[in-house]
Order: sequence, then structure tokens, then C-alpha cells
Amino acid sequence: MKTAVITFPGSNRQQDVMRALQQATGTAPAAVWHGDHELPAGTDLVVLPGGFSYGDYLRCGAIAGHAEIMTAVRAHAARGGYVLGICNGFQILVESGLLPGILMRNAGLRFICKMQHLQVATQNSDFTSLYKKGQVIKVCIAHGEGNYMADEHTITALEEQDRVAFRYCHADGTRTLGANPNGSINDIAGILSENRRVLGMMPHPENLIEDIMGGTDGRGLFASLAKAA
Amino acid sequence: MKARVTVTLKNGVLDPQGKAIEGALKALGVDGIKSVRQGKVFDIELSTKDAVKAEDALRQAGEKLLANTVIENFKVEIND
Amino acid sequence: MKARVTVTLKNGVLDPQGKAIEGALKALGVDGIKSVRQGKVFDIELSTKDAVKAEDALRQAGEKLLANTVIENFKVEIND
Amino acid sequence: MTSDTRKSDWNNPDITPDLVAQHGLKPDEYERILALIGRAPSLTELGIFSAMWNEHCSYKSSRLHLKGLPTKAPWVIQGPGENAGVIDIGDGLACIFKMESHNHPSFIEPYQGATTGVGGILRDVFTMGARPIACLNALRFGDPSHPRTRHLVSGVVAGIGGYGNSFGVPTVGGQVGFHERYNGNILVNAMAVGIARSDEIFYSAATGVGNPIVYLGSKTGRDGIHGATMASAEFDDASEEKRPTVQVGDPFAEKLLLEACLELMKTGSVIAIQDMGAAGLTCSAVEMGAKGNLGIELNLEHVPCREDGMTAYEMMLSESQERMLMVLDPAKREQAEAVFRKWALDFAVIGHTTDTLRFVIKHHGEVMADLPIKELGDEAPLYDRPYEETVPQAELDARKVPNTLSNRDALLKLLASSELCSKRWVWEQYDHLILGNTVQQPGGDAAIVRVEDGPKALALTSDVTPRYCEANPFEGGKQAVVEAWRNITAVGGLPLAITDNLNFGNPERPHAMGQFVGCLKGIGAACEALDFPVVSGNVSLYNETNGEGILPTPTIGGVGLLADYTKHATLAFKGEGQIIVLIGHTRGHLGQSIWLKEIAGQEKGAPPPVDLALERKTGDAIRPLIQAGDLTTVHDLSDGGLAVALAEMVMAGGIGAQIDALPQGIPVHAALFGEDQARYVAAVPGKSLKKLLQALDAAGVPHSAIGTTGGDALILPGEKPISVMELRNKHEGWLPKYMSGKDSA
Ligand SMILES: Nc1ncnc2c1ncn2[C@@H]1O[C@H](COP(=O)(O)OP(=O)(O)O)[C@@H](O)[C@H]1O
Ligand SMILES: [Mg+2]
Repeated sequence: MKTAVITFPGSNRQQDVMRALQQATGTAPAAVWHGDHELPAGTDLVVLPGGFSYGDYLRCGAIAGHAEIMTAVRAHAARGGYVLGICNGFQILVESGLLPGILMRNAGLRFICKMQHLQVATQNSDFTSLYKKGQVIKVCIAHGEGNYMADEHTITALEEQDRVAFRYCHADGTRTLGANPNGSINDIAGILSENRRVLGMMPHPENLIEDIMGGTDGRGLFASLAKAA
Repeated sequence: MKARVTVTLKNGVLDPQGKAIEGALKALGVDGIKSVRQGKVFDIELSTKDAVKAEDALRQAGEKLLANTVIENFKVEIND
Repeated sequence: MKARVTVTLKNGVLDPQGKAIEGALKALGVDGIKSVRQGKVFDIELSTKDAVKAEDALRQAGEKLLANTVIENFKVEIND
Repeated sequence: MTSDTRKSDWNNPDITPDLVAQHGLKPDEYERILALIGRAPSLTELGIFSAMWNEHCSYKSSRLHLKGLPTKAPWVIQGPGENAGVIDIGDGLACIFKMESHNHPSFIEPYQGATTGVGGILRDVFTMGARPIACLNALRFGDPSHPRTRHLVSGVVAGIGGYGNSFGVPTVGGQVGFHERYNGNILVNAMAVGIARSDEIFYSAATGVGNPIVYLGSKTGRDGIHGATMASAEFDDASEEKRPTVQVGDPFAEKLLLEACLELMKTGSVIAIQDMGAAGLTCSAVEMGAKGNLGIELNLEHVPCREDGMTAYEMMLSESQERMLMVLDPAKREQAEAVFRKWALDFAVIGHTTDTLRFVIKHHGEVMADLPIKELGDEAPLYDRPYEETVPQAELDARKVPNTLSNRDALLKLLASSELCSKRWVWEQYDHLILGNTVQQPGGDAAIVRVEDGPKALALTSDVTPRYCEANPFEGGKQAVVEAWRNITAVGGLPLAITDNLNFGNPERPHAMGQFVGCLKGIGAACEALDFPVVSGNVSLYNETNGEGILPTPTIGGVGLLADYTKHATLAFKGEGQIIVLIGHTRGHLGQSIWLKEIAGQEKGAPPPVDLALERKTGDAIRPLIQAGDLTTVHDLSDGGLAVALAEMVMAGGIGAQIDALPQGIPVHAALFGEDQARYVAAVPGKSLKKLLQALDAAGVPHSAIGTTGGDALILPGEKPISVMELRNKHEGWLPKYMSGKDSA
């Protein structure tokens, strides 16, 4: 699998995700500048990393959604290429129309960083194939605006088409009060595009890839991708 | 030329910040608050002196960037 | 009764948001943008029908919560 | 021709005694200026002197006493005197770190005050060529019941998070304390730690005559120009609005500045570089010139400004954030400029170095200032302020303090006190996991941050116990250092060096000055005894309101090294049936303890004495065991003593403990809650006990087995069990409840 990670001004988790990709694929991802016009030839997966692109000053991800490179990313997605947006990357994907809905301020109005359990809501994607449906994984979150919201119609479509990839939950898999850190609808933590090749998620699987850092549950996602192409 | 673009949430879109502020105002004892919704204003200076051109440029700015038209409306006012 | 409180940055206070948006608008090719400053609006519904009382409540709200008066100004408008 | 313009400018504004006073200069200090330059200064020059000679930049009250601190060790590459301290951590790597305060701005505008504090300290670190890998902070607020406290906590914490999270550095540790003596003057101390190659460190001394001086980063506005300008009619133009002196932080610009600077440094174009911090352009330009024995000429019309009509005075004193100044190798100009354009930041040549040793400021050709550059720094006033030593408080006899609560209830009350409650509410607002190297998160003794891909890691901590310093500055100063040393030791790190942030009251009051002097002596003694030199720091004086000073608060930021991050200890109990060993002497010292304050409602007595030799011996016995992988559960004892330490170990691991053999010969509550120093608690499986005890015996360190891990409750001798859940509820509950405003505090 050939991977590329985009750096926007203000991206700050690109090294983290590069480390995870390197670990899973055995090769270093290409670093792509936001002002570039093209992705490296033969790119299978594009990653929009976490951070605060353009300071997140207008709406998170809004300005980055208009960056030069996003034209190439849209074309890549239209061709059926893989796109992974993590945290700020997810915000950029919704702002640029590659995924539906919007990410609002956390319901508690505070930035929150902590370990977080997720339920794998579908195994049916090349991002989640090595997990089991219903499996509970531990990753971390670090965001101030992760409160996913969309109109009823969109939510129904996401649910009916099995496009919710991850949901927030407790360690035992339950989704009772307190499991959802940001107030997102249906406890949504990540969603897939219609062709199931674009994934946007708020949590950071790339930070949970070593036991010493708290666990390796994040590896599954990158390993699933590595297996896909 | 000076202009203001005001961006507000569409009706029916949940506004966690507005809700929180509503609660805080009530807690502060400010009387009679029924609801609060938060929006943004952009005060923009333009080099053109042509009001029609300016309005046009700002509509574009609103559409493309300042508002997320999935959840927000915007309004352009030219001040002078 | 409906009202709007508009909060804007005082002159001279750095506005990183405005600066970033200015850059983005220029990059998008929106013509003739000289400067952008960002502020907030709060659309507030009040239960009182007394405009004086409402204005009073909202001034309090502005002072205590909606604006950070060290760096921001605010303005209250009662709409009806 | 120039001499004409000079003349007109010098004679122009009347430098009245009032104007001098508004610039914070005393009459005799003004006399000194006159003697130094042989004429009346221009307004711009007066501004420059006021910036260079204020307490913050000149250290005029503290310099004399700072000289006594030990600053050297074989691993110290750069001690105090540069933007940050630098130590060698082996394999060609250096650790660069410093701590700085933003107390007053944070009281006025907590969010922006805190953000700009974090931004400033990060710049100090990356201006030397280091990539920041961690931040810490030390916060002191007023009493929880004070009407402003909640607002200040909320703003400061959001501000620290807001800046660090966006900038992209993990905030991995710190302290939060509450005391009424900070009601009118909170403390916000921020520390940044970075890593560089030890042969690629950048310094601030300019070299070479005629080299361009380049302005980098964000534009200059009228931010933070000090009070004098606001108060004087000359500068207040017709505008109705008072010019706010609050600076706004822009973490996005800082992130770009970091990346651009590190990229620039790789081009080989940087001869010297210096961030613009306090007193912005003035301080940075003078420092670069003076350190390099060169003159500097600036042409202010080239300074990128964000506002129209800025005067020379304003440009020289602006404290706009996210700016740097560098001396450029002219041969590499194009490459250097391209880097800054790529990151969309300003890059402007605003002057050059000269061989005149003068600091010359021109604006549109007119000379606005012409001063001797060395003297601006070297001839700053130096005060040996009168001071009065604090009268030590008498030892408190633990037997004479009434014990009104059961030890069980006392423990629960302490865990839910503002001082000892969990600070999770705070650090969950800080991204502490970004960069993927945080081995020990907040909540442990010291944070552990892996360096690159390892195996090295740094152990980081910030410590001070202000109530000890108040009762006995010398012992309190020592204690702050040993606590940092102990925290690093407890995770298995070798303590290497410290940075300090000395927060005190008004130095013109002999009592406050005495606290300063006493604490410094204590810090010096401890650093000396522990081989733990001071490599950077910051002094914040005049922390008082209405004549009452804050508690003396010399915050110590400690850095230690782990050779292999996989070999470290944490405080969590890790298995059932392990033997719990109390290491060190327990004498039951209750004076100035948290127990005394919270349970007996008294703040008195002498603080626990610090035996530096014992401290060292004890730590040196424990550390190798951790490094060898023989000891994985260790916690140092500090606030709240043994009982609180045990509760923390139980909560962290979710494994209970049965305590059945407390130290004899002292009252039980004193054994449980006394704050004797040089102590640790460890837990080991039975089979490893012998090794631990042998090592401690060999070193002559006292120890006693006090209980066993297991179950789901903490059982203190003679008390009903306290379940893990009850402990956690109390410990985790207080701060979120307080911050929600739904408490009764
Ligand atoms: N309390 C202290 N102990 C040791 N060094 C100090 C102390 N206070 C300041 N210094 C050193 O003095 C120099 C100037 O400090 P400061 O003015 O805070 O630096 P900057 O201008 O980079 O913010 C720095 O090298 C700093 O490390
Ligand atoms: Mg500095």
C-alpha cells in the first residue's frame, strides 16, 4: 500500500500517523504539502492528519477544505481511492463535502484529551476488516469540536447503509450515560463514505500502537488498510 | 468600503454553545432569558468603491467560506 | 422580545481569526479584500415585553458573560 | 545633518519627572541615565531604558542573589544567560528547557494571559534550535470560595490548553494549588522542554559587522505597550477607546514560526537568533548586539506593522507575540527568505550590525535613539535590597494537636480537598498524548516522555510547597528542589538539572526580600548537594495586592533522564499479594502539613526538615533497582504523607491494600499524615523483597514492610475499609463539581 500524508499549515499529528503507517506497511509514507497540486503517483491511501489547520479559526477544517491539494484529494476519492481523515482530518472531510454532516463544539464546551473506548460498528470496510463487529477497542481522543451532527435524512442513510464505523462506548461496550465524550448523535465517532473508501473519525488510533503508550488497539485500523492494497 | 457579513445557524440546528450560554446567563441571574443562539460577524474592509461589486465579492465569500451553508445562513451588509 | 448582542474586538487587539480568514479569502480569489475582523453575535429571546428592562438585562449579560470587556466591545439591539 | 535631527528630537518632548515615574524609573535611576549618556534622553530612549532597566529584564533586585546558585555540571552545555538552559543527554542530543511566569497578565485576562505565557516559553526553547517535546505548568489560585477563583481557573486552563494543543506539544505535567494568599495575584508558570542535536544549538550573540538583522514572524501591533503610554496624554490619540495592553496569543502563527525557524536553521543562514519576548524589539536587539560586542542599527520603517502610524517608541516597546529577530548570513538571504515565504510569515531586513557599540534607531532617516549598547544591559541598576530573615516557627508537637476525625474520614476529606484532589479536570483539557511519546501521563510522580523513538526518555516534573517556604524559606527552598529530585527518582530517572521560576512579593519590603534570599539559599544548598544545577529560570517579583504578598513560591522544574524508557516505575499497585515497603524515616512531622490545615484548621509549625544527605542516599539506593527492572511500583511521599500516597497507589491500580504495621512510637495520625521528607513507598512481589531490602540495607536506608496489596479496598490499621470506588469518587469528584459551580465552596 502506497500512502501519503498531507501537511496543512497547523497540522500537528502528521508524525504520529506516519509512524503508524510505517509500522503497518513497512514503508515510509510520502509527505505532501498542502500547496501541491498532485498526489504522488500510485498513491493508494491519503491521510488528512490531526491538528489545527489554519488555527481552526473559522470553523475547524473549513479553510483547509479549500487548499490546493484538496482538488487532487477529491479526484482521488472520486476514483475510488482510500482517504482517511483523523480528527482535524475528519473536520476537513466534512467541510469539503467528502463526507456528510458537521462537527460542532463538544457538548461540554471544553477540549478533551483522554483514553476512550470505541465500539467497532462495522467490519465491512477496508479500514476495519481486521476488527470484529461489536469489538471494543481503546484509543484516545483529543478534540474540542467532535460533536457529530447531520440532518435526520443523512443519519438514517448512514445507519441503514452500515456506514457508521465507530461509536463511543464504555470499556464493557455499553453506551450508557457518560460514554460519549462530546454529545455526537448516535454516539458516532467515525463514518464511511457511500463507497466505504473514505473514513472520517475523531479519535486517534495512531496514538495507540505501542503497549508502553497505553495499548495497541489502534494498530488494527492501519493493518486492515495495509492488507487491502 | 466597509461591510459586515453575519453568519447565523439555521433554524433547527442544535447550538451547544448557545445552549451553554443560555444556562450561564440564567445562572448569573440575568432575568427573562428564553433562548440564545450564537453566530458570527465578519467586519470586512474592501478596496473597491463599487457597492455592487463589493456585495458580489462578499456573497461569494459567504458561499465559499464564511458560512457552512449546510447549517448556516449568512447576510451581507454594505456600510458605506 | 428578540434582541441581538454583537461583540467585536477592540481596535488594535490582534485578531488571529480575522487574519487567517483574510488570507483564505485572498487565496480563494475573492477580490479586493483589505482586512477582516471577526466578532460574535448572540440572538437572544427574552420573556419580558419591556424594552428598557430587556436592554438592561442584556447590558448585564454583555458585561458579565458575552463579551470579554478587557479586549472586546459589545452592542445591544432590541428588535421588537 | 543627523546631529540636527537628533537635537530636535531630544529637546522635543519634555522628559518630566512625571513621565519618568510613569516609565517605572526611580529619580536616581534617571540620574544614572543622564550620567551615562551625558544629556537628556529622547522619548524613545526613555522607553528603551525603562524596558531594559525594569525588574523583569534587568533582574536588578535579584541578580546579586542569583549568582549564588550552582549552575555547572559536566553535562551542562549552557547555563543561565541564554534563552533557555541546555544539557547533554548523550548520543549527540541535548535537552533545552526553561520556565517562565505570566502572573499579572493572567489575572487581568486569564485566557490570553495563559496563552501568551505558553507561547513565550515555547519560543525561548525553539529559538535555540530545539523542537519542543513537552510542556508543564504550575498554577496557583486564590481560595476556592473567592468570587473570582472559578473564572480564573477556567480561563487559565483553557488558555494553556488552547495554545499548547494547537501548537502541537503535549502538556504532560504540572501543579494546581489554591490558597487565599493568591486571591489577588494568581501564579501562572509555564515550562517548555525541547530536544536538539547538541552540535546544532543556536545562540543569541551577534557576530560580524554589517550583517543584516532580520525580523521574522507576525506583524507588530500596539500590544502590551506598558502602562506609561496609556497614562500619558501624548500617546493617547483622539480615540475614545483606551488601548488595551492585553496581548492575544496566536498558536497557529507560532506553529508556523516553529516549523519555519527549524527549517531556516538547517539552511545555515542563521548567525544568531533571539525571540522577541518582554520588551520585544528593544530587548532582543540589545541582547544580540551586546553579547556579540557589536553595535546595532535599526531602520524602523521596515518593521512589518499591523497598525497604521506606529511610532518608533511604540515599535520599540511593543510586545506583540510570535516574533523573532536574527542575524543573517547575507550570502544565504534568498534561501532564508524562501523558507519564511513558504510558511506565509513576515521576513524583513530591518537593520544591520555595526562596529560602533551603539544602539541606533532610525525611523524614516531620523535618529530616534542613539545609545551605548553594552551599558544598556551592563549598567542597569543593581540593588542589594535590605532584607529581613523570616523568624522560624517553632516545631509542632504532633501529640498536642487534637485529632477530631477518624483516620479514615480524615483521609477521605484530604482526598477531596482542593490541594490534594485529582487534577484530571485540568489535564484532560491539555492534549497530553500528541506526538505519541508520553510514557507516563499526568497523574504520576514525574511525567515520562520518550525522546524520538527511544530508548531514551526524559522524566519531567514541577514542584514547590509554598506553605513550607512561608514558614521557613531556607527549608522550603530546599524542599522544592528535593521534591523535584524525588519525583524524577521515583519513576527511575536520573535527575540532571532544573529550571526555576521564583515568584515572590515586593522586594522593596524587607520581609518579602528575606523570603527570596532565604529560599534561594535553600535552593542553592539542595542543588549543590544533589548535583542538580540550575540551568535557566525566571524571577517574578511584586506579586502582592493591597500590601500583602503571595506565599513565597519558588517553582522548580526538574529534568531527569531514563536510559531505557521501558525500565521505569509507576505508582499504581500492579498485582495482589505484593509486599508494601515504606522507605525512609517516619517521624510524624505534622507542622505545616495538609492534614494540619484541612483537618485541624491550622497553618503553623516548622515545615519538615530536609536532610539532603539522607535524601540523596535514599534516592540513589532506589533508582538502580528501577533501572534494572527489579522495582516497578514506587511512589514518593509528599503532601498528605503516607496515607494519601497509599490511596493514590490503590486508585491508580484499582487494587486495594491492607496496612497492618505502621511505624511505632508516634501517634497513628502522625504516622499516616506526617510529611517527613526523603521517603518513598514501594511494592514488590514476595520473591523480589530480598533484593530490595538488601539494597536498602547496603545503603543504610531505613525501611519497613507495612502491609500487602490485594482486594478492592484500602484498609488502614483499626479502620473500616475504604473501597477503591469511594476513594475515587472523593478524589475525582471535587474539582469537576467545584468548576460546575454546583458546590457549596
Ligand atoms: N531564577 C533564575 N535562576 C537561574 N537563571 C535565571 C533565573 N531567572 C532568570 N534566569 C536566566 O536569566 C536569563 C534571562 O531570563 P529572562 O529575561 O526570563 O529570559 P528571556 O528574555 O529569554 O525570557 C535566562 O537565561 C534565564 O534562564
Ligand atoms: Mg527569550
